[in-house]
Amino acid sequence: MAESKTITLNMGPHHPATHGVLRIVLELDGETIVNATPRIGYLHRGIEKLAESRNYQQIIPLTDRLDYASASANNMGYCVTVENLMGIEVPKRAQYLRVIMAELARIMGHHLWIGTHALDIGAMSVVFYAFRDREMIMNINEEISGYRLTPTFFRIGGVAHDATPKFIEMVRDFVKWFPKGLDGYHKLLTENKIWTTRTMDIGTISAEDAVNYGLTGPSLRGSGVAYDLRKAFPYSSYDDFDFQIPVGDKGDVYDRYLVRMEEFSQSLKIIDQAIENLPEGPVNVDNPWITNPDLDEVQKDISALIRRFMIHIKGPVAPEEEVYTAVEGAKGELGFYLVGDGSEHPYRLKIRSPCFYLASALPRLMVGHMVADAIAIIGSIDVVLGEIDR
Amino acid sequence: MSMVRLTIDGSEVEVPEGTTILQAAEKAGIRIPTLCYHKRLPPIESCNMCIVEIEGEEEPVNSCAAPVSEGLVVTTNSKALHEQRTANLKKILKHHPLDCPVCDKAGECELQDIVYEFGIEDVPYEPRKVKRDDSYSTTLIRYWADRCILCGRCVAACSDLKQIGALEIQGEDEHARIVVDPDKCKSCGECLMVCPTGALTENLSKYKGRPWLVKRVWTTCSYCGCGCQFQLNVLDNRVIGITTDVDTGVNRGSVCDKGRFGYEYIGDESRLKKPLIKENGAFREASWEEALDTVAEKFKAIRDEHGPDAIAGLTSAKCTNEENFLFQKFIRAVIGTNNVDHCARL
Amino acid sequence: MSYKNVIQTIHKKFPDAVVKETVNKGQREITLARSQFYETMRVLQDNPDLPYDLLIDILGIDYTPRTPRFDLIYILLSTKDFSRLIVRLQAEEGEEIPSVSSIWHSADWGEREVYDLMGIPFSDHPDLKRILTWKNFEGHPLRKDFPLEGKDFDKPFDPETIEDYT
Amino acid sequence: MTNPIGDVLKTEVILAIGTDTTGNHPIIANYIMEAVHQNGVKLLVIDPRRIELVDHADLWLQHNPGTDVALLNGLMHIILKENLQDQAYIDERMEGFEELKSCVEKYTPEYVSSITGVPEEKLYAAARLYGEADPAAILYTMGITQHTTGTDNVKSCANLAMLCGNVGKVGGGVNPLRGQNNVQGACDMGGLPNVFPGYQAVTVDDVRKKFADAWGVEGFPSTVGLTITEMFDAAESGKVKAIYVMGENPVLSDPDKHHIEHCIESLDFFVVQDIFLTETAKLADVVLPAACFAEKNGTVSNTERRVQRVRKAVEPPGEAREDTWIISEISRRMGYTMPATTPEKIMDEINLLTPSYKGITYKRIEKGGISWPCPDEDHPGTPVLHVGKFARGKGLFFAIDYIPPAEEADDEYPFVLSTGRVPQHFHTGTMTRRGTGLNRLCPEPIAQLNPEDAEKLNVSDGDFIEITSRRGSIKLKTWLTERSKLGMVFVPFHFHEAPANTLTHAIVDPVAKIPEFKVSAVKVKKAS
Repeated sequence: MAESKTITLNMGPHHPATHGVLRIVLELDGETIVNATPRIGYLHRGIEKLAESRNYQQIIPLTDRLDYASASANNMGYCVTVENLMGIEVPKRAQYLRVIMAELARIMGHHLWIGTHALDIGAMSVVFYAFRDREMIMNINEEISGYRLTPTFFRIGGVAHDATPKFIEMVRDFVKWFPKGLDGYHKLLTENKIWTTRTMDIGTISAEDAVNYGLTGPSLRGSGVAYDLRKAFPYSSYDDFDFQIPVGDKGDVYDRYLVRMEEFSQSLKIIDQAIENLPEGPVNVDNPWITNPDLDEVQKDISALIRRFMIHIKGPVAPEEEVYTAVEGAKGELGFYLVGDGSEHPYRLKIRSPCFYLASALPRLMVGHMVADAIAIIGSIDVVLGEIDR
Repeated sequence: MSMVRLTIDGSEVEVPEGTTILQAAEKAGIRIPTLCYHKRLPPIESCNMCIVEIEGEEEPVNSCAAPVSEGLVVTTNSKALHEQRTANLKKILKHHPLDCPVCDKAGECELQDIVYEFGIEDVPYEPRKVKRDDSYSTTLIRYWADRCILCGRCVAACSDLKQIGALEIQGEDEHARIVVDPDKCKSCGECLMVCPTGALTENLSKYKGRPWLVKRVWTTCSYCGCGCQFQLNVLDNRVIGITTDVDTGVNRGSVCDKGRFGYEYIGDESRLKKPLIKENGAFREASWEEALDTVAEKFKAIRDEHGPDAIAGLTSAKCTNEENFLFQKFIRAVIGTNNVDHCARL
Repeated sequence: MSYKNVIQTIHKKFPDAVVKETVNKGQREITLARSQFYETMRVLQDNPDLPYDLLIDILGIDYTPRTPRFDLIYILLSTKDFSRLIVRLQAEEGEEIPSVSSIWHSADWGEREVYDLMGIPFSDHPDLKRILTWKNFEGHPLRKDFPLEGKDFDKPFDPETIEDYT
Repeated sequence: MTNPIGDVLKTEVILAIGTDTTGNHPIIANYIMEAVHQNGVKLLVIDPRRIELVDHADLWLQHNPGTDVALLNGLMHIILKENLQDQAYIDERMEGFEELKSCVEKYTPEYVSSITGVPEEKLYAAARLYGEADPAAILYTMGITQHTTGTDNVKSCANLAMLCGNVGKVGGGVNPLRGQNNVQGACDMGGLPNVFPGYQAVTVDDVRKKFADAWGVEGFPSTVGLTITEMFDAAESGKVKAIYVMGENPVLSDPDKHHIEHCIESLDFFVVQDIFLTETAKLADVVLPAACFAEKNGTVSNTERRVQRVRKAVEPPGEAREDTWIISEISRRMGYTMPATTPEKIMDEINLLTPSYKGITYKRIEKGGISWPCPDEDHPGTPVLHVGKFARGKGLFFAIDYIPPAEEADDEYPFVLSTGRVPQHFHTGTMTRRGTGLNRLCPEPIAQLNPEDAEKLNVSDGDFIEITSRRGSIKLKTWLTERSKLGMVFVPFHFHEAPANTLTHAIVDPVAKIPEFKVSAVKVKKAS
């Protein structure tokens, strides 16, 4: 039998279906994938090295650029870690506002996921509906912070400023409107024959393997492990809200799809509860070394002006301790290992990126499948390269 | 020099007689907040931030001036002290203008640091009733009267460090300001060096830069033989000023007017930028290739025709050791003569 | 209770493996000695009481000028009760640490990143190569002595000099 | 300096002779102020002009310019008379004491007073002040050296110091305050016609052999080369055909300006390497643009022999390059490739060839500098010289007699001219007169004249005067001040508008070949 020659195909780093600059070197025997080696690093900006020469306040915009599809969720992770290290208690109202922004970011991330995932597999129309709803969230972001994609609304010890009435109204409109949009996605895809054949029994991974490969988030829950940090390690008053954790059983592309679709509505439920009983009170911790005095006070009071100036160029100092805190990002467990050294710069900041480990599991998921399935698999684990490469 | 033993915040410390409580605390590694104290100046006692409580005395005492005595028990931090210090600071801050965004000193201002360290709040700004003029003795230093917290460091520097005494504080609290005698002032900038705030700023360079944007390079002054150490402040390849440090170099932070204000020639427009060759009486620009070849050919020709002693070299007392070494090596090894000298005589 | 059992079994099997046990900000942390490090990690992963089956992350911290210079941190999670454990190991510069990629598959990339950015080599790792930078990249960026702007930053960078893994 | 600057704080008496320290070395003046006003050190100032140091002095001797040797011998005469000398130190470490003693015999107070114009009781007070103090430091600059008897003046200072046992001792010493940032380094590095780097004489065979082998050349002339003034004279006589000037402006800084210009014109080839188109560069055939101190790395040695770093902060303008590059390029084109061209490598070569710089490496002087001699890498450097014993073993006294200055005032040129610096400017103003800062402080040349003299010439403050000497004349503004001595006029030499060196004469000290800038005969009249 002629010795079966395999060909090497370079998929990426500029391939539309790799959701960013991920490059996978596929070894193909005809259409079947014999071996796959992902190559990353094309978007490495050295965020962890940059963080060591910036003060704690200046690192927040850096974390926006990790998983830029759902920016506020990253801010949540970083700010909670710093507050944990410095022992700061964030006021309730700020916690609720943060939850709203983080959940909106999760929905935004999932919009991008469902749109591109369906488009890769050939369902053209879903992306238009998904991006129509995503636009509403972008407008909310712009209303509250002036930036659509990376709002940087969080501050250490609270948020930049209080929510405006228009923000609250827009969030309510979104909560009222979105179930209809979500229903539209279900109609288009869930029972669609082509969709189910392209996704069922593709890229299956057992619960035990998923854990061994370090998968977290919707991809892990698709295989049946109900690990969600909002329940396992509650933060920012998530335990005030009533919501469920959707879990799949087979762990194939279709189960991951169902888990994420259910997460759409769960997040919506959280936002609804949060916006309805948004508590009154300040949005920043009452601490002269951390909280920025607001602008009109600064025009009149020299001590406020000096404090605002010093907070920006120097900022608070962290004790000489180490702490690890993680939050449930749109893609999985987004953790920050922070080492303080008594100065206003972190001594070391390690970012635990969920997509890094999702991408490392790609060979395990892909081998044995056809090239077309590889596209579906990549879409189902939903990686963002900004977070992998840092 | 007999030794004195005292306890500060419960820790025992032994210092020679005559040291102040502040210096003893420093030796014991205890930090006492200060504002008008400066390492090279005698105690001024105008800000009262360094007050400490001494067992057996009701009134807190300025630790920057109070000498140590045997068996003293000192506490440097207590609720009362903190309130007293905060009150002192607020008194100073009351008339301080809201200049931080436009003040050169912002980012390295000792007033900013201590206000942030104490976390002072609600000091609404009250402009002074009397508008004080900003006149100063030299155009190279600018005086911002309302930023001045009247700590008296500049007066002490001018009288004690330089023995000139051109500065003094005149007028009572509302009208008090620094008054300068223009005839005595030498524009040496000693006052500029010790000023904790932006009350005295360098008025020469057109370009300013925030301290965290400016690149600072330690070097030795290019003028007299004292060998003062200072940092050249560079902002996008332009020298915009110099800064010094009390603990570095034989000058211990001080420099003269040439050292502090004599840096403009570095980026001057009339610097030589291209090699020049004289042709029938006038210079024309030339490339390095052509200029160096001309010099080498000419030297070779003259050496071969008239012998090495027909060439002489003048090295320079303003160039570095390495350049002088290389120059005399060139004259001796390459040309082959001992005719090398420099103007050590003036 | 089951965490206590895990520690007991480790103490019984490898008496001097655990150097220190602390709780840091409510977070359990143990420091392991270099000897029997691999075996202890194997026990942590497959012990019946509380199997720490999910390796969340691996990271290196450069404490220069302290010797030993590096701290290696392994963040483990047990999906049985979702409890987290931090394992710390001190490493000299250039000292080879046994790879745990045969215990947790996620360690493969985790260790490659620590090797690439921090310069800590791992022994019997399936494919220890740089992961974020390229093959002939000089130095390890996250080390404290690596300048923020990179080496000779003022010279233009010539991409032709990049030589990458094929 | 034999002692570090800081020693001034640890002494009992400071004898400042021929130094306007507050004007020329403000930082050393800071130390003197601290010593006098906080440590209670006594200050004895000897200077013809009432310089600012005098306002803080305990005793001021106003002597006629150029009579320093007579004055110092007079002080030694009184010290010996009142047995204030350190006899133990003399017996143990000195030789030639008898010759000195007999030479000084004839310098009785009234004889010295007649020459110097200093009242006798002041001579006694000064001698006792310096004699009784232990230790006592002598500081001097160009006021001592810029005379035709410059070498004698310095030797007399050394005599006085050694007489009282003040050399090789903390707080003592004979301390020249060097005038430029690396004049000490330029001398150390062999920028002199008679020595290789480290003062190793050219006349010694194995020194020449050592350098010949190190640099891979056959050998060097065993005779001493030409000094700066001899160079220009040799140019005029045609012996020297080409001069290569680096970082100097002799047209303005050397005596007798017209003579210098004439010498340069008679050269075949004249190269100037500088950072500005100075008066000298204008006469050059080729001008090479160099980098200034802020644009290069390297080391400089300050007045207390401390070798300190100079670091590059900005890029040189246009195509200007470091001097080391230019020199090595010329030498490469002449067939000799310099092995070491970067500052670190050159310093390695210096360490090899210069014993006193052996242990001074870039790594060691990263923080503070090291004072040479520093024989090896662990040696901490030598702040105080001649401790224990002198370099030549025993110290040597020199019997020196007073010789009057070359050009004394006479009835045709009644005034004595002395040139020097003002605090705001440096040398020929190449650096300080660029830009606005220092120019605003001192925009134009101003002569200093005593009000009584001015009255006789009916010159009022601020008028323009014309000063003429046998060599030329200049016009400049004048400032009437008590600080100026009767019959004397002081002119700063920084200004090309009124070049002081058109007036000075070119007669030099026989040994050091240093011109007599401090004493020239001139006449003064109100400018028309």
